[in-house]
Amino acid sequence: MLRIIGGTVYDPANGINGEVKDLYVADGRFVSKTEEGQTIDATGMVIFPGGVDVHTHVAGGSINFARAMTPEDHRRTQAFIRTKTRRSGLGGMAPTTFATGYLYAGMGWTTVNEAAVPVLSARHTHEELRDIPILDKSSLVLMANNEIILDLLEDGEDERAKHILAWHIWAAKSYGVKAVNPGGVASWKWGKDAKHLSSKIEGYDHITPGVIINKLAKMVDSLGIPHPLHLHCNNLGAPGNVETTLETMRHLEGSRAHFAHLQYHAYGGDDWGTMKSEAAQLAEYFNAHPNMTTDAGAVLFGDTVTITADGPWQHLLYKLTGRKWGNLDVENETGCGIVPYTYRPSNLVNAVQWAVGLELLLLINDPWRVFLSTDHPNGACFWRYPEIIQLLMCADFRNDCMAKLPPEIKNRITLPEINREYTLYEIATITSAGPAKALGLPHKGNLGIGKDADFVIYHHDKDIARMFGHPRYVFKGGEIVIDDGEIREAPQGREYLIKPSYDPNTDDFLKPLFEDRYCMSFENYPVEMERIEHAQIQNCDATDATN
Amino acid sequence: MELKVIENATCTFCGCVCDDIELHADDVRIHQAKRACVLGKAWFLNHTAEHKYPDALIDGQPATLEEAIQVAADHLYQADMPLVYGMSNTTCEAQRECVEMADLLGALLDSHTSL
Amino acid sequence: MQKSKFLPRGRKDRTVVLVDIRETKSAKAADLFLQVRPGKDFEMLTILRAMIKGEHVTDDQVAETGLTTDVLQDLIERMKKAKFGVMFFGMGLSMTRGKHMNAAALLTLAAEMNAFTKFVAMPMRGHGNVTGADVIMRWQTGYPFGISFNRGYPRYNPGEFSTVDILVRGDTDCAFIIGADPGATMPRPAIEHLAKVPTIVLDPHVTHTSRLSRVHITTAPAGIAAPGTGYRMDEVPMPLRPALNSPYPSDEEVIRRIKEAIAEKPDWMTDQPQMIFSQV
Amino acid sequence: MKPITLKLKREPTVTLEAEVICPDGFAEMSHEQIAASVVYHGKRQVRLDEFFDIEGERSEHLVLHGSLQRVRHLGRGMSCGSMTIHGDVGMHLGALMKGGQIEVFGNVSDWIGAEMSAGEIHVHGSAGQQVGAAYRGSLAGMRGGLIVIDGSAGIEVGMRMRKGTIIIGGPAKDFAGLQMKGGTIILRDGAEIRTGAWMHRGTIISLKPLALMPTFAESGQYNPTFVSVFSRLLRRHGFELPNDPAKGVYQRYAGDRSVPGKGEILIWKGHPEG
Repeated sequence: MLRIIGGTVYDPANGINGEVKDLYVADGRFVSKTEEGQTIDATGMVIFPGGVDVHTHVAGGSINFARAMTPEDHRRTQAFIRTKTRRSGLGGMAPTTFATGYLYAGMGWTTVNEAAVPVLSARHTHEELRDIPILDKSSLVLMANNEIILDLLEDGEDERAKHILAWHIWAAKSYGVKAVNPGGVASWKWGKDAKHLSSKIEGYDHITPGVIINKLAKMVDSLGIPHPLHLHCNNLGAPGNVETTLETMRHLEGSRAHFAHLQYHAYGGDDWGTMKSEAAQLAEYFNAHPNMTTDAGAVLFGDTVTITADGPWQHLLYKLTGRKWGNLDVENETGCGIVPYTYRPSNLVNAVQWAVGLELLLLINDPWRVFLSTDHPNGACFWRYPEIIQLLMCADFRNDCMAKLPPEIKNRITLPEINREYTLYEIATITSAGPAKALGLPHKGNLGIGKDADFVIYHHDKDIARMFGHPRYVFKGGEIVIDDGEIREAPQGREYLIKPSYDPNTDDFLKPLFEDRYCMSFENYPVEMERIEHAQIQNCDATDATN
Repeated sequence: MELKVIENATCTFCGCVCDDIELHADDVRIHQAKRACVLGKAWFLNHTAEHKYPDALIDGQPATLEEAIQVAADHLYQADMPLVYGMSNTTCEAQRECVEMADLLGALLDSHTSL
Repeated sequence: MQKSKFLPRGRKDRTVVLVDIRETKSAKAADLFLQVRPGKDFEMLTILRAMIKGEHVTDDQVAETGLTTDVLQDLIERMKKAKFGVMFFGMGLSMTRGKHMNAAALLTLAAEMNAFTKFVAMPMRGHGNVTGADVIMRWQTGYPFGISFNRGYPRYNPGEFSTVDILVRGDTDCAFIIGADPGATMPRPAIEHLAKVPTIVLDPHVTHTSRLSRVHITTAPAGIAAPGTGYRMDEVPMPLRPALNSPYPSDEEVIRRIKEAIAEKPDWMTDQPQMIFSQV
Repeated sequence: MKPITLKLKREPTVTLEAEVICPDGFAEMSHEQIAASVVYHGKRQVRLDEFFDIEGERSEHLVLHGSLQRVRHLGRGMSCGSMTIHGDVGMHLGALMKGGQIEVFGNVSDWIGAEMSAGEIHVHGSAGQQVGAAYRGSLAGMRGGLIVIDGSAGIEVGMRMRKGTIIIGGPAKDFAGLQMKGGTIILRDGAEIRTGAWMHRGTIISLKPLALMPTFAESGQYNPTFVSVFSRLLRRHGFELPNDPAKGVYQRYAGDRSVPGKGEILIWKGHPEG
């Protein structure tokens, strides 16, 4: 039990904007009052709900491959020394699982969503998630290039496809549906891509990326999945791709959708030489269409490793950089490419990317619909979020950074014309309350009575990056996990799952199709429930979903 | 005696890790390993549930499991630079324990891959 | 063999090329067998890398590998025409002179083939779940093998922290061996060091290594009498379905109990910072 | 400046990681501070004076005596001063070195001068593997400085080196100059196989015939002037490179074409009469 007194509270979920307010915790939740337990005097300090990351890559085959590919980075990064009760770990571009928990919690984040899980890798992903301490976790299963589902959509068997989709979500013990470059990854199996919504998909005559996206979004809504279709659009990272992105948004009118790492999808120009920001155009459309949420996928300058299920993009990046390239192929389901990368301010393309991420965050006017992310580790590592918060809150700092960009950037970005500075309330929204709502986790990102007592106490500091990088206390489930930079406890977190309903005959229908396509026994494919530690099954409510 | 049938059993003899094996077993041994290759059949049929070896050996002499665990822990704890090696023919669950033990011990940790 | 939408005739739609230093039984199963001269695999792969880029290599230079320019040109044409190529490699490549560089040559060729068509490469693992060990070490320590925790955090350096080298140099004073029988397979100086220091063995059988060890503990064989998980060499984890009940405990249980017995003793590492920024 | 002397008094039973033995740190330290510096015997932290008799203090010149085969990371990242070592030395000697001099009267193990950027290492005995190389995963090995090995060397000499010079007096094993990106390797007694494999740029000079990779092409014979310049610089290390047209010529090979790279390998061909 715990009393936190005198703190200045920012709790957007309850409309509390910087009020001095006492908080009480019992049994891991906020309660209206308790007289017992430790009292923490937070006078003069700032209290936020614990951070929620709607889109990150922290567990599974691809980040684990990235770890293997970057020993040089592990050597130069910070190392967590083991203690009697805590495992050792390495930070850096692709941190180890234990370090992932320490680093996220260290800056006040307490819930993360692993955004890309191939069904065959789901068992592996859950094993890794179990080894990420402190945080609560959820994961999304990749579905937009699944051969069985695409075949059914090709034949117009949409209802059947929906049951198969639900079956896969449960088989993977996942929390929702991720679509990556719909149709494009399927084509990449044959070395081809599908860049536009009307592109041909190798091996299919009727369906196009547009059809897949549209149908998947409707299925997700009709199954009542708490988080909308989580979409990585086609044509990622290419100059002029804003057309594809806008086309996708138009396709999705009437459905809920979450657009992942929008920064990578907001470019104009015809080629790398003429590439420019189209964030303003995209933000304008987005602002007018409340059915969508997005995360920034912001870029920061420096080293990182890029990983994505978007194999075609990764091969292009490898050719552009001439560096290491890893390419995974997951039997029949999806693929994944991995390339270490350095974003440089002197590189015009990188400079545009840096600006686009910030422009989207600043030009999308509803903080409940745009969330802080770097698509870790693609745009930058998650532990650099405090730097982005500083860029959003301090226009002067932003202008200082812009002064270092090449002069040719002038007509390619709109960032210099934007004066907006985020308030603490808005930061609490884009880092916690907003993503928690979009994920459909009402007990997260919320300091109200009965909600999970995951929260952060920051010192007021003019140096915003330092303030958010070094919280005074971090609480997870009412327990102090970080105390002035020291990791106090590293408890096991929960895993959120959903069990959407599907036709009980689905197994019988699916088995022969499955056995035709995969070289794994159908019965061995679903992840067993016993493997999920501290599993928590969230409700699917078809009537709720469109609210 | 009625044989127990295990469907979709997984063979861990080699890296292919086939998982479509049908095993027919009594309490002591596996009599049939359908769909397994020559190597897999030998693997399944050569292991039994007999108490063929002592539970443990300390300096070559039979010992109880508990004694052996204590002696093993003492040696590992006292060593200045212990080595944890192997981990091929075992489960992931045991491998995780190995890595955790090596972390706790400050040990060297290596698998067959380095050979 | 699997029939699929794209390869409806199964095996007939696939091409198998076997490269080896001698004609093995597998050659009969292949469409094409290339006999490379022993010790010339790195050279052959490097020539292929040059040739796919249109770089000229003379007939005499190709002949060093025991193959001809025509044969390699034909191979390249077949590879470029493939819709989806996979290169499997085994210990004949990665454990002979050149070792990791031979494997690197194949991996690089596979990466470079993607300029023309889809290609991937995969090691064939001789031992059951060695892939599982790789995968777990990667997520828990950042490195796949060859690790030292002696400074309180993981460090990696194959050659320095790999077992044969450690044993031959005598860099360890206690060895814990599980799921392996180095006493039967390693070079003599390594085995001699294992016999010299206290060695602890967990195995379903009393092995060569058990016989030179201070402690042997009999455990239930994984997948036959002990449940759990095993990784396929393409990194897909499979559940194990044991058919027997063993009179012996599982590896997992024994290691956990040893670990707990160690944890009860006083910690030897004290006053360490939580984190350091400059590693050794 | 009077040097600090360290004599090994007790043989380590496992490895002894002693990156603290480095001129930069010891230059500022009292005798007691040096004696109390922490080294790692295996996983145990122990005082330096448990293994060494130490004389002197506050000096950037270090003299070591003893069989130091198990002692690793000596002079790691050193930027000034000198280390003179009488005895055999373990791995990582002078790795990441930024300046100063190391001289070894004995043999050295693997990874000496790995990823060093400046300074000099002279080994009078032989060296192990990966002299001046890049650590696993790094894009660049040695970035500057000089390494001279009088004796032989193991595999992967100068792997991924970018700048600087490595001279091997005795034979080198496989993969000398592997994936080299710049700098110069001089092989006075040749090398085994795969020399210069996958090299991008840089120069390998061999005074003995080499079995070259099939992906190198002959590209002329000449007596380059830079060899004479180089030779003058190396004279203080006690040897010269032949370059008299009357006595012979360098056969030039270009490659590695698999990269495709623009490296060169020069092999000295003495005239039969010369």
